[in-house]
Amino acid sequence: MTKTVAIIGGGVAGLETAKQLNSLGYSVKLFEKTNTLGGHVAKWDRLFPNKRHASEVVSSLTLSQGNTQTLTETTVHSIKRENQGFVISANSSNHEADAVVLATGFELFPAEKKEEYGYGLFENVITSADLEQMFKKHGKPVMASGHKPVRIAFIHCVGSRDEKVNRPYCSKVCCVTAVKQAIEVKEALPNSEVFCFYMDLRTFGPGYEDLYKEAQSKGVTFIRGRLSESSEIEGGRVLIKAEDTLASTPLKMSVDIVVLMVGMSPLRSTNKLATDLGLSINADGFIAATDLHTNPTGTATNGVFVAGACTGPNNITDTVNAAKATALDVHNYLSR
Amino acid sequence: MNYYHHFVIPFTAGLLFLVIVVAAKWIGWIKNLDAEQKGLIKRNIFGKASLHATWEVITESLLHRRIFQKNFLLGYMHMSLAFGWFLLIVMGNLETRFFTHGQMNPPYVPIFFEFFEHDLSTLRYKEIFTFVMDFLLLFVLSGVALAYMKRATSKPLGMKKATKHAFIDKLALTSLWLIFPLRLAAESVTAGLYDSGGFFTRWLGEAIVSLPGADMLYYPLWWAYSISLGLFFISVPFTRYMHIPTETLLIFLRKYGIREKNEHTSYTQVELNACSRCGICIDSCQLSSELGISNSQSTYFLKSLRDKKTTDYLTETCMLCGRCDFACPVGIENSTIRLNQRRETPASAINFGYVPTIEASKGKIAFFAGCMGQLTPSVTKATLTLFNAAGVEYTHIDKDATICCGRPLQVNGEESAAKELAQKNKQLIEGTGAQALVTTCPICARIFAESYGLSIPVYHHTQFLYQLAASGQLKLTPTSNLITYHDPCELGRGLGIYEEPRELLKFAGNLVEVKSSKTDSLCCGGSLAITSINQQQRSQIAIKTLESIGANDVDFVATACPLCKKTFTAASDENAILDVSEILVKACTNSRQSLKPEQKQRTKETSTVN
Amino acid sequence: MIDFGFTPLVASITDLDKANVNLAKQLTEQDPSFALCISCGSCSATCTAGQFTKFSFRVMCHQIRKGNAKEAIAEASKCMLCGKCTLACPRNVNTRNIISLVRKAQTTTP
Amino acid sequence: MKLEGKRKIWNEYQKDIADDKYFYVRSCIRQAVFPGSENTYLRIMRDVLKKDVHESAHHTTCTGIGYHTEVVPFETIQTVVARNFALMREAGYENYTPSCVTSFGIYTEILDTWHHFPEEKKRTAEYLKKATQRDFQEPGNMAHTSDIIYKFRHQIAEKAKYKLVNRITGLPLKVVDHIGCHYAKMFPEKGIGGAEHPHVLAGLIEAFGGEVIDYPERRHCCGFGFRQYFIKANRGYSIAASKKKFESMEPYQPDLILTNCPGCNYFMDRWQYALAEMEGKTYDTQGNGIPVLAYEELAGLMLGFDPWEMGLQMHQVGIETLMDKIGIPYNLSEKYKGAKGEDLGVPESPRNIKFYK
Repeated sequence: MTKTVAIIGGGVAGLETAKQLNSLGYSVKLFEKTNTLGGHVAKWDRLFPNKRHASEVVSSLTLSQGNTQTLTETTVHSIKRENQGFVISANSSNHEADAVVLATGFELFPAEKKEEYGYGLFENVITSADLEQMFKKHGKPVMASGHKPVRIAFIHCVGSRDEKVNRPYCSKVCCVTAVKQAIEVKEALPNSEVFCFYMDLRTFGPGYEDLYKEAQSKGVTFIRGRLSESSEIEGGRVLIKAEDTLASTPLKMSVDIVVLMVGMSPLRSTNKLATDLGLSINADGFIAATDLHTNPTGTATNGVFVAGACTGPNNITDTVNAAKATALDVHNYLSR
Repeated sequence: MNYYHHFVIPFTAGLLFLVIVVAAKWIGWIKNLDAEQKGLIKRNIFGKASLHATWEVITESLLHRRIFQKNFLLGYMHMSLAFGWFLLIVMGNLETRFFTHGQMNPPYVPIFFEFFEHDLSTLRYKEIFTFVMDFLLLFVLSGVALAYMKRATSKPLGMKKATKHAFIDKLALTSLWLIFPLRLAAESVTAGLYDSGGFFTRWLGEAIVSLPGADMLYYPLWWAYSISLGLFFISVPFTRYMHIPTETLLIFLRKYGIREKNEHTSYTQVELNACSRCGICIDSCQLSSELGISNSQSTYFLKSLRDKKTTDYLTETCMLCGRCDFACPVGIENSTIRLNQRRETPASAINFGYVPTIEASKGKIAFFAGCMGQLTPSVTKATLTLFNAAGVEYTHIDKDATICCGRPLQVNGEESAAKELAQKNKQLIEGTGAQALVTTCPICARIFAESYGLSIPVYHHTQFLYQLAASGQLKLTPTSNLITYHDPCELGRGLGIYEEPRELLKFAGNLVEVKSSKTDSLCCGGSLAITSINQQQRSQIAIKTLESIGANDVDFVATACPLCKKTFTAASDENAILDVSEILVKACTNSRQSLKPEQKQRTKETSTVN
Repeated sequence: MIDFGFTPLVASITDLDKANVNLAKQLTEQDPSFALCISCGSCSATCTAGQFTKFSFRVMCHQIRKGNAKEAIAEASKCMLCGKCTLACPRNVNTRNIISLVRKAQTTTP
Repeated sequence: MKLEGKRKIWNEYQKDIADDKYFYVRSCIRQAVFPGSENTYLRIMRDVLKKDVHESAHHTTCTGIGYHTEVVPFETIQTVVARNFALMREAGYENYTPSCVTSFGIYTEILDTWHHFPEEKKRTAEYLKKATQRDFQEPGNMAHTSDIIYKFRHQIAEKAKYKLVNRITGLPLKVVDHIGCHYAKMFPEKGIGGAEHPHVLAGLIEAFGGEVIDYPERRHCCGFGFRQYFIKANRGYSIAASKKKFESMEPYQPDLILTNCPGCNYFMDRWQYALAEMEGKTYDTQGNGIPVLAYEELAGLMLGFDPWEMGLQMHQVGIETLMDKIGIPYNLSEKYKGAKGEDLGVPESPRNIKFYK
């Protein structure tokens, strides 16, 4: 009899795991709480480092699903161990599975928690996700008034490396995202002035440093200092304050749009699913894998696996790699 | 009749010593009060204040009303010891007077009356006297028994932590604890041997003397009783028991209107000596209950100051939240004394010569957001939205540049540095020609009100908004939100503002009252008055405080201080922490229409919106 | 000694072999958060005193670590203790405490 | 220090040095400050090594000082240099050997310029022709005189009377080298051993049996940047540079500082005196200062030349301590006598640094 695998989460991690398990001959049920597949990536316009359209990645993943049974708008309430398998209750119906993969991903840091940055308060303070929406809709950033922005500031590390909001970890992808978005702004609005306020630029992946150089050559100004406060001024513009730490002087400037590079936060709702299954949560609030080095996809509970950003901030490449590894581990488990 | 026996010497000598020392101390303290304080005594000593003071001496020094309020058993223990002993002395004196027909007797006679007189048949109301005297002795002994128990475990008496005492204190304590059991033993043996005494001493005495050789105990017991009394009296000036005579003086001085000033005075000495070291302040202190710092509380600090052995650690390890001031059964101004001690050793060479003079545009109401306000733009925005809705003509005086109000320096003992900043801000405020000053920050509000000497009234924004709401200028429609309110220390215990924010919240939603509120409210942990605790510790305190106000059972946690808001937000991801003004905006019916003009108005800094 | 009309310039180089980093060590012991600064500049940017003068908490700490305690101590006198930096610091450095400790070092160091 | 690593570098930076028939060009500063030292060089070359060294009475300064202080324009200095080259060819020589490191740098720089910008060379030839009616050719080989001594170091050492060894302990003396900045820093491939680990003086020290001391500020300038020293307001900067070197070498307690540049020889010597007088500090343990010698002075001393004949009394820091350690006899009463035994007068004694008279 064909064994069934339940995958919770229809983002990149879930889709890739489903695809692999499908091709290995398993019956796969993919649970997605929203009405679309692709997770956060589906809401993104273009991707670093090659500015490829995010929709390409999402459609390539969704089109290769084969016999995967996709359940969208289906929220998983609980997962219980029963006999040798699991019972997943979602939208008031129960599903049985022989193994479970948590691919629940993350949530974007709620930027309003950083009150002094003015998100949700000042109309031209937006997040990196909001900017992607603007790129999708208009192909360029637009002020709340509809005007064309002339000066745009990207603020790195919003909800990352900040103990004041209980996010002490680095979200890994925001630096290079900011660099990518800064380039896109310069490309869409060549006369605009773009500034990146960073603490440390962490461009560790293939092509990332090239992107950084490209941003510099396109005239993006990098200022080493963390934003400390902001206020709204005439015309809904925003006055921001930071220290130019390389010059050791405080710096203030007014900009038309402030883009907050929101980090990846653990999804508290799915962490409950995990803890109910006996999984542990690490110090940063993400699901802890069995062994960080040798078993990054396994968990303390037999038959339950993790994939992707539910274990911590990750980019698409690493998430896809993790998903493939998870699929293999599930296969080994089910054919033991 | 001539009553005398050598064993009375320890008691009499001890009593004489005590009276002389206490008298000398009182005279010294009163003599060293400053002219203003002496003036208060002269003005009030022959007035109602003295009567009030007497009444308070009875209710507090004897009956221990405040301790009763804290815990019944603890109150009973103190009351039985103090009031019981007092009555024993009074009744003993009456008994002796009656018996000797009004003769003046040496002070030891009523104390040792059972020794001197075995045949009380000529005493009028003999039955009543002997009964009452035995009853009172038992009453006192019940208190002593509770005191024994408290040493063993203080929990049932409502105290988690008892004060740790020095050796001399323990010696005094031992002699005090021995006094009444020895009196009981001496009187009982006497009663047994001579068929005298009351219902209890006679019964006990007969039981004792039926034992062989018990009559040998007669003299030794009376000697021991006298010695324990004498020892106790001699130890009083050197121990915490000095609080017994000092508290009486303190009550009178306080009723005459004398308070701590902004430096130590002779009155401080009275307060220091009036501390009974009961340790109630330890339990009220969150440093102890949340962080396990249980060696810096007021009881320890005051003792160290009394012994002139205080340390930076004791002076500085305090949030100055003021909880212990309100919990103290003696009503000692702990926080003020601690602050004054900080003022004794300011850091050298703080220099604000670089601060320029700032000017702001003119306006009827000067609005000051303060330093913290720049990190809580939503509070400023909400307050100004409400001002606009109510048509307040204001000028936002620290919009572009802020000078700190000086309160954070003040609470760290940097008085002259704080004054320097105050001077600059005063110029700024007075330069606007405003009729009132409104600030969203209780920290600023406190120093504005207490130390600036401004000619215009100072309002915390909750006070000012309350006036607007009460007069109908600000139209509020309650929402169905459940709200709990956290009293900021500087606003509540500091400035005594408890009601206005609550009334405002009632206009805006359903206010849930909690147990630890108002004078008993907990500190958020963000206190600027302590620097040595770290952010994790502050968060630990904040989480407990949120718990105490039932944060998880409501829609919003309201506070009225930007620092409290920040501290709570950093500590908890789960709760929605809002300033009172932010909650009001949600309920304000005339703010929505005025949103547009408000935006225009902000560009002009100062203006009117109708 | 002869005055030739010039004297050897004092090198502006940081010489960590000769630097007196005792204050840095002492501060780290008294408040371990002293070691946690990542020089992001949040404190200096939000600093009330920093609006009017060159005072920077971050730079002060840095100077102490490099052994320039004297300059740093002089700088500490400009702080208003308002506490904004404590709220802004992403690493939970106990800034006000460190200022207080530096000021104390000022009164105790000969 | 890994010697194999150093040797590898030395091998990478070797250059061709002519065997004989040298055209000798003097140094302004060496002539003025240590006049005996160039004579010593010529004695070694001619009398000891039996080489043909020609010197033209018509040769001039390279004008490097003027060039570096922006008094002499580039065109001028090129023409002056070309004239000296012309004199060499006219005398029938092609191996150019300047005594000065600054000059060596100037010649190297100009030859390099001409290589990359032939039009400059053409223009210079025109100027030279116009001004002097002379034609010139580039040298066939160019080497600094310290390169020449380096080349023959083993031959000299063979003939030497003394070694760089402590007479009493038998241990090698500790010597620090200081290479002039313009020797190899601008064109590392033109210096023996390159710019980082030059071998030109180290090889000499080794040949005489001394121990080469590497100290951290080995590469640092002596402070004789022309603009620094010539302007009094900048002299604090100049002396600070030397001080930094002295502080850096002090822990090794060197017995000798060996230089190849006339300016460096001068500054490493004189600033020790100045620092002693300003700050009361010498960088040895005896209050004597560390003796400073140029390569040719050292070679002469090792060969047994009379120190006063070589003009070593012109050194501010006494060489006597070094001679005592090696066991070189000297007669103090002859120190301030002229060649004919006439009394030259004894200089005023410094206060804070030992003075032998």
